Amino acid sequence: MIKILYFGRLSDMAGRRTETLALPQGVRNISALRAWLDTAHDLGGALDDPSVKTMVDQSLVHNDMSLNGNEEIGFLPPVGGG
Amino acid sequence: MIKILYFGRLSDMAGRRTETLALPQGVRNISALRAWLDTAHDLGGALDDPSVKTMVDQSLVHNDMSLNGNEEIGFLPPVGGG
Amino acid sequence: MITIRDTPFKPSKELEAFTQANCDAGAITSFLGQVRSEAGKVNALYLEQYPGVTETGIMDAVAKAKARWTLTDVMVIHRVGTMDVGEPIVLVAIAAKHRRPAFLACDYLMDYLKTQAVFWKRQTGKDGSKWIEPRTEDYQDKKRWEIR
Amino acid sequence: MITIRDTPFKPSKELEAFTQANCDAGAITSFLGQVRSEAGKVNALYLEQYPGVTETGIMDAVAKAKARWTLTDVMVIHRVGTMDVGEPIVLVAIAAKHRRPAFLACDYLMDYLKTQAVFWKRQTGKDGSKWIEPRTEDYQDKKRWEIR
Repeated sequence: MIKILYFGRLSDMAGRRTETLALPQGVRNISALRAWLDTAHDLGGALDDPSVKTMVDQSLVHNDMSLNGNEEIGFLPPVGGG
Repeated sequence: MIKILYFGRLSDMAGRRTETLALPQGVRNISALRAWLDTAHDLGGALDDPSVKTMVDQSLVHNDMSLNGNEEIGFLPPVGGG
Repeated sequence: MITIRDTPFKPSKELEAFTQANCDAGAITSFLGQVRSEAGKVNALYLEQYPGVTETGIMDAVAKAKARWTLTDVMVIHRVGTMDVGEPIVLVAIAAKHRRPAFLACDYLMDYLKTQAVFWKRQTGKDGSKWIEPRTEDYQDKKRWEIR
Repeated sequence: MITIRDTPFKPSKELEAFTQANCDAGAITSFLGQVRSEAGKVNALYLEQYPGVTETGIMDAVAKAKARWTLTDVMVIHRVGTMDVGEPIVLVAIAAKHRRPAFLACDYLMDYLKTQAVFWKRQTGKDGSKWIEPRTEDYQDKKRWEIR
């Protein structure tokens, strides 16, 4: 199963902070998963915004990447604490 | 009466931190007082060292200055706290 | 020591323990960030972390600071969850032999925490709730540390 | 608030009061200087002031910092007299809306205190007693603030 984590404003948009799903049919990589989630939750392209970073198993991925269906995927809008 | 204050290493050299005296005969200004005190306490010119600052009534004096015999005179080696 | 916690902490207590553990350090700098009311406009601040990722990132920044300056000890305490106005958000303390590295490392870590640490902030006030992202100045401050 | 005192103080207690008085400040920086043992070479530090002159000088430096940066509050506590190893010598705390002025003002005041404040320091250790004057680095640090 794939575990998806939405952070910051993305959790408001997706209406959830986390979800677990099987890799949807025909979805084999990050870019396809982003597109699939965007449609499923009506995100208006928010996951493809250049300010949103993607982590696979807690590591940043900058390019596309194939998925085996057992990853933890995090979508991170601009960060900042303090 | 003149009140003299020796700070830092100058108090060790003069053997005192403070002294009160009448203006010695013939001494009418700071430079003459410095010379007089240097001889009196055997300071080897320490009060004339360029690193030593002189305060008259708690204000720095950079040049010579005449005295009326009722001042507070401080001799300050290089300062620094913290 | 790096702590990310979802309950309030008392900066004076934490600093006292840090100071006692580093009583021979000579110089101790600290930064405390508190929730500002913005003239009554803010009621609360909510901070979210990515558990694991956030802490690893801070550990990394602390290691970089220790590589760059000679430091005796570093403490970072960061709140997550909901905080009221006036509550501490972050406390960074640096112990070093001299004051220059202690100031620089504290400043550096705060710039990291403001712009790169993996936190998201939501501010709640009389105008409702909104996510807030770093200010342009924060990114400029961070750039000062880049080695050219 | 500027305090010159000849008895020990507890930095955590002073910082707590300062923080409480400035709970809406957003950013609070602090610097604490403690007597270092220098690997057992130092037993005690003695600090002398010029009563009146020393305090006026610090007040002046605080006024300059307030003119230069937007600060909410400033606290300076400086010990005089004899201090043992590990005892606090100086505590400077700055409260401001944002962190940059808070860091800069704290740094600036420490440079003033190290090189220009009217104090004299005598260190006592196993090699006897000697007056110590600012290091070359201290004067260089101070120069950073001169407006060219």
